[in-house]
Amino acid sequence: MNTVTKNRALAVVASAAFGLAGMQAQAADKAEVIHWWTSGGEHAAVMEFEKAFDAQGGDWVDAAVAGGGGDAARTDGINRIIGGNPPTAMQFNTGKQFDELVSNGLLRNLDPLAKEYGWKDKINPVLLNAVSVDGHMYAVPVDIHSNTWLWYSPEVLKKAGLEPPKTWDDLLTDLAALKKDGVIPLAQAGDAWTQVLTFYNVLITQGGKDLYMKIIKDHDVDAVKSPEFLKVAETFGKLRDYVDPGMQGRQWNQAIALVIDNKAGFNFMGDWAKGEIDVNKKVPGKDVGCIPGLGHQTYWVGGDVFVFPKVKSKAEQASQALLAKVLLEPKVQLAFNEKKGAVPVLKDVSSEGMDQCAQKGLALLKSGDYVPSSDILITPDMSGSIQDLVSAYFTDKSQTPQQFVDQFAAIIGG
Amino acid sequence: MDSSVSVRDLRISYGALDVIRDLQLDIAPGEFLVLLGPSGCGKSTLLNAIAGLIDVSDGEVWINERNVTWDEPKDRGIGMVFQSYALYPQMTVEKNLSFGLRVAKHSREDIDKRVARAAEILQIEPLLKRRPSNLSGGQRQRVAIGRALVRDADVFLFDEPLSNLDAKLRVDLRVEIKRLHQRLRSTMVYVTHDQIEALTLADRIAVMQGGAIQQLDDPLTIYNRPCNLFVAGFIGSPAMNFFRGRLEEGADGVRFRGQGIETPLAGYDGDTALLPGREVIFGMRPEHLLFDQDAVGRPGQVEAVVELEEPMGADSLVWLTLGEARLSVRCGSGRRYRPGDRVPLAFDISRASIFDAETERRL
Amino acid sequence: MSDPIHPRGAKPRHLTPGRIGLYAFLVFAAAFFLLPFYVMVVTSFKTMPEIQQGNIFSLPSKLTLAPWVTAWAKACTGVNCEGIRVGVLNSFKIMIPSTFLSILLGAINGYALSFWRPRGGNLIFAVLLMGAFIPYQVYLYPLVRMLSMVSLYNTLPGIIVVHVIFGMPVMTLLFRNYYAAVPVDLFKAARIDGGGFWTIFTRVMLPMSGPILVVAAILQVTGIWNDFLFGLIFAGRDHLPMTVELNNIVNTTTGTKAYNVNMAATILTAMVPLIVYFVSGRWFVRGIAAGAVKG
Amino acid sequence: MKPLRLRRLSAQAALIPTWVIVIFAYLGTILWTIRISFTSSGILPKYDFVGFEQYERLFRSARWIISVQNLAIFGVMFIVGCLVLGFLMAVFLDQRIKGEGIFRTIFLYPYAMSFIVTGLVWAWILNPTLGIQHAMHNWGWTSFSFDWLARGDRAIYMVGFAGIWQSAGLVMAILLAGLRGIDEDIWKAARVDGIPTWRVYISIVIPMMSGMFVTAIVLLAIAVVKVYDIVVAMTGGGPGISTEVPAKFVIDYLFNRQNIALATAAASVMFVAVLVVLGPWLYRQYFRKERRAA
Repeated sequence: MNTVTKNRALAVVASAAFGLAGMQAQAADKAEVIHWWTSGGEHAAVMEFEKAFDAQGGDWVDAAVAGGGGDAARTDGINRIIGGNPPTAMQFNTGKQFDELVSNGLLRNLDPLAKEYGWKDKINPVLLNAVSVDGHMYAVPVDIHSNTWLWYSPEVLKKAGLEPPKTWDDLLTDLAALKKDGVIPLAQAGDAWTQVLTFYNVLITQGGKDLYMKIIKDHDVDAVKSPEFLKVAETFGKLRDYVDPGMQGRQWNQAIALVIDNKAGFNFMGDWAKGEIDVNKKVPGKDVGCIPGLGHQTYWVGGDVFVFPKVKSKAEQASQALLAKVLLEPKVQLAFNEKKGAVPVLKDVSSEGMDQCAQKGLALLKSGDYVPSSDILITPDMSGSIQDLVSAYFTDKSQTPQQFVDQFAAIIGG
Repeated sequence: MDSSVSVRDLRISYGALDVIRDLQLDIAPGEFLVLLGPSGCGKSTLLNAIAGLIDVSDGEVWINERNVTWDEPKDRGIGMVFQSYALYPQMTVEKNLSFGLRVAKHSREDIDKRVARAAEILQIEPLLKRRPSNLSGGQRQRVAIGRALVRDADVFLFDEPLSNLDAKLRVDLRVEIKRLHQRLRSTMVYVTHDQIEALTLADRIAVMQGGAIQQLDDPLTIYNRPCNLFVAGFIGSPAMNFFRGRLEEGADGVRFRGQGIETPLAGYDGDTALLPGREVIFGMRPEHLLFDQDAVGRPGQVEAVVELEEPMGADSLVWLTLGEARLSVRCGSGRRYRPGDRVPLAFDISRASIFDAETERRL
Repeated sequence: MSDPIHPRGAKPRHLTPGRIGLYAFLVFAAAFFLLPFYVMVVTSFKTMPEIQQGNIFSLPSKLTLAPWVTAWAKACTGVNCEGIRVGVLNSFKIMIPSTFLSILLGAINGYALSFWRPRGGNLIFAVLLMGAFIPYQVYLYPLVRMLSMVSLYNTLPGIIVVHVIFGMPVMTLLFRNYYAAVPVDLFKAARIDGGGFWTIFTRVMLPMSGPILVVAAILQVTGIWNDFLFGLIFAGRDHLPMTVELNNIVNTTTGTKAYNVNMAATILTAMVPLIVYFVSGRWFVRGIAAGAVKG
Repeated sequence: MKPLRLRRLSAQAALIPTWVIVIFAYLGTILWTIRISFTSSGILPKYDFVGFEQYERLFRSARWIISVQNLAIFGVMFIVGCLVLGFLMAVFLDQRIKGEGIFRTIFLYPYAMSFIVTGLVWAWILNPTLGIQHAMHNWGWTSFSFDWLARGDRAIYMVGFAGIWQSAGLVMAILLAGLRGIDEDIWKAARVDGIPTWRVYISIVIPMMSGMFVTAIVLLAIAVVKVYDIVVAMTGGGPGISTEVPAKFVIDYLFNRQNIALATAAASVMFVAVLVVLGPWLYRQYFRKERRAA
């Protein structure tokens, strides 16, 4: 960034000195992009963007910030936007994370571009809805993820003489059997957000779509206090018995790696886990099994988007337009999402060449068996409170499901 | 008015507290003036005010007929010597001496000349290349004096310069300072709490207490005719003996009676008339008491009991009890006294001091 | 009655049970303190398979330097796989100017407050004292905004400014205490000699501040090097200090966690303050005592 | 009228940077922080006024309560542990020990290392699948179990333990300096009076060193309030939220959870708490004897 800032500073000085703002139009088409795709698979995917962008005359300056499921990167980007030194583009998850930036007028309105390229007709409506505020488009979605799948190692199951589970009861039986065999039943990471993914998987696929929407979207306290939700809390609580002591300090990719290496039976993780599977030269759906949901098979739609902060320099604005266009080109979408393990955001992309898991996901999307991710529905603040609660519950066996339900109700109701 | 240093209507206060109030002081050119007093009396504050090291709250300071009240210390034509020597630890003696001149950007030759002269006067030439940490206390203080010397100051200010030295060195340097004064004939203002230094060095002594000058006189006057009880008690070692009592009309004129003493006061060298009936304090220095053989046949003779004796070589100090009073007497060391001895005692009234018990002023 | 021995000459000395216990305690304590360092060192020379199979206390069966090379030049933080050397350079770039400036400012403050008693000096002192004790969290957010306003947020000068700001209280107290022990007479003498504010500072006070300058430098070098919070928040991606880089390296994994690399990186991170510690020895202890800011 | 003196001017001028820092970086930020804590700001400051709403929410937040409890547990354990261990080491080193220098160096070196390093190292050693437990199993003691770091109800003690490892040497150094500063004559007098050594330490030496103890306690207390790095490196606040601390609460809400109003409310609470506890002590320590005349 040093050189970038310097160059930009020089450019500003130059334009101020000569009043020739237009002169730099060709001079610097640099685009600094903040994102948090730092694991092996993610990195390979983001390189597709970089390649395509550079090929069309852009100059991608990579500003990856690792850590915290994007917390660090978001912090960095937001502070720079507030501080008047915004990046050209930055990654967000779908949802409310950038709402406040919009309401403070810090993000570029993408309606003109959307009109020019007809995005509003092409993009999957769930995501289009997620990037729009009051009908205006403020972000470019780049992928569709199902945030929580159940992954398993067919080899481990076979060795234990088990079949892939069909129901939650199956799963609990399998986990118990694996535990008896001395294998890690459930490879769980220690980071709180991964435990939250596990929880939502139980909520959505055991409790069902409606329960989820009532609680997360409508903040219906009665739904929280329903027997269905208590059942969810119980099931989620039972999973605590099947994690190993090495959970604490383990990261998500290490957790899925345990399944990939046949050291553990199961793992709950978003479909970006496929990136890790690819990197390990294994085939998703074959070497590592994927289940989009026990009970209610549901696609939990989330995704990544890019926002474009308002910038003054015409050259940078041009860069933003170019980048936005490139991100949504069908070819680029396919290449990126293949590596990323996600589904393209464009409706008309064919599913050909996609792996088994992606096919399963796409089928759910097409059949309407999907719900928006919780990020889209609740503020980061509430999301954080839920995360605290879920993680505390999951790591402390002394907490009862009823306690969990009561505290959950307090968050939703408060 | 011809004065070297003149302090007019000086007031110095820290917050609501007046450390010095309404103080007047004129020092003649070439005079050696000692500011004497117990700690906290304001003597150092006064000196620092003259030097310009603390801000005055009110009044003026004049040096050499110039109002320097708001001048920087360096512009006042003064040199100053401190109790802790205040030598710059990282500089050699030579650099210490020349620092002020270098700051003022004097020429090299001038600096060398002045340093050489100061070194010669104080006989510290062999020390010039040394650091202060390699010097003895006496040597350090000479260097500190030298630092004042090189400034060619009109007025030298000494802030208890000998207090950190041991007894013998103190005497040596005291003599040296006196010699220096005789040689230079500069005005010197000298702060001390040591009355011997004050008495031996001063042309005039200003005894201070509570931020005010109590008495400003030549040493002998201060010693013999202290203007109030404080000065009388502060000067002299061991301290003056005091007796509480009252003045009475007697056959032979006014008499003092109190604490087992009754003596006529004929021959008293007073400032005001002695009025009978007054509550007074009668003061006698230990060396002015007539004792043993000397006392025999004197008017007002009494008998005292020896409590203990402190032989000091040249003379002895004898502690006596007289009624309920206790007093000390200085006498020749020719005879030894034992506790319990009864000895006659009388008063040399011409050397006594009598103070009004209420105002504590000398009568 | 036992044998009458007449005591004479030197008293016989025994290794009493008490003394043995004494040494036992000390040796045990020493082992406790050394254990983590030992684990770090041996692990950093082991191969990954050995770490997974063996135990953390055993010596490496086959020495390998590869983890060190990786830690230095190849370990990844996010997508950048340039090792921790980037952080080393950043830490030096942050630490050197920050140390210099904070000491300079602290010395000027301490000197001015001790000798010149400027207007508002007590307020400055009170605020700085408070600053030394109050958790940084109170200042962080507004400071981020303020630095953003002057375009210093996420820049090298920005993080240096932050270190100077938060180094100022302790540095000021340090120098103030040191100068408080300097006889006021010395200052007065220098004033009589015609020294002004800066002359006295540069030619009299600074030359005699050698010991406290060393102490201040030790405190600041180790303190700034070991900082994590400010580096994380204010340095910006391109100037992340070593501690932050270390945490990133440890938390960036592709596949299994490379404990040997992480340990090597950890040792590298601890190296500078450890060297300062071992070289400065007694001064370090003095620094601690001085940092204790007695009144 | 007194003229503005030149010397005052240059002293004041030299303090301009300090004044700027004091006014903006210290006073200004504190006021700003407190101001935001009374708003409903989210990711960006919004200057409305919602009274104590954020504070109410703060004290209803389980995470904040746990953070405060953890701070208390960590604080007591850390301070007491450092004092006891540090004092013992100092006393034992003061017994004319052979190799004192080596022992002293060993006891103090952790203090030269950052909390990040300390946290990482101990996280590894205490990791059940890698560290001590693993090693014991390896040596054949398979029933050995030491997984406190992975247990929500115990992990905070392990953080405190690592903290003690890092800072006990500091107390040792301060107290050893104090012991060395004690007048030899005290020891001689005690020996002549026939008082046993331990008794001298308890009844005479410790009271004499009360100033040193206070110094050590204050230094440790500052570290307690600021504790952040070691938690981040060692547990990241986990398992769950069982090792969260107030400083981390503030940072998380400030930068990740996008609720700066709640974060600043938490920061303000920390500020006031420290001020209430330390204020009187600071005042006594520094301003009561501010009487040195210039």
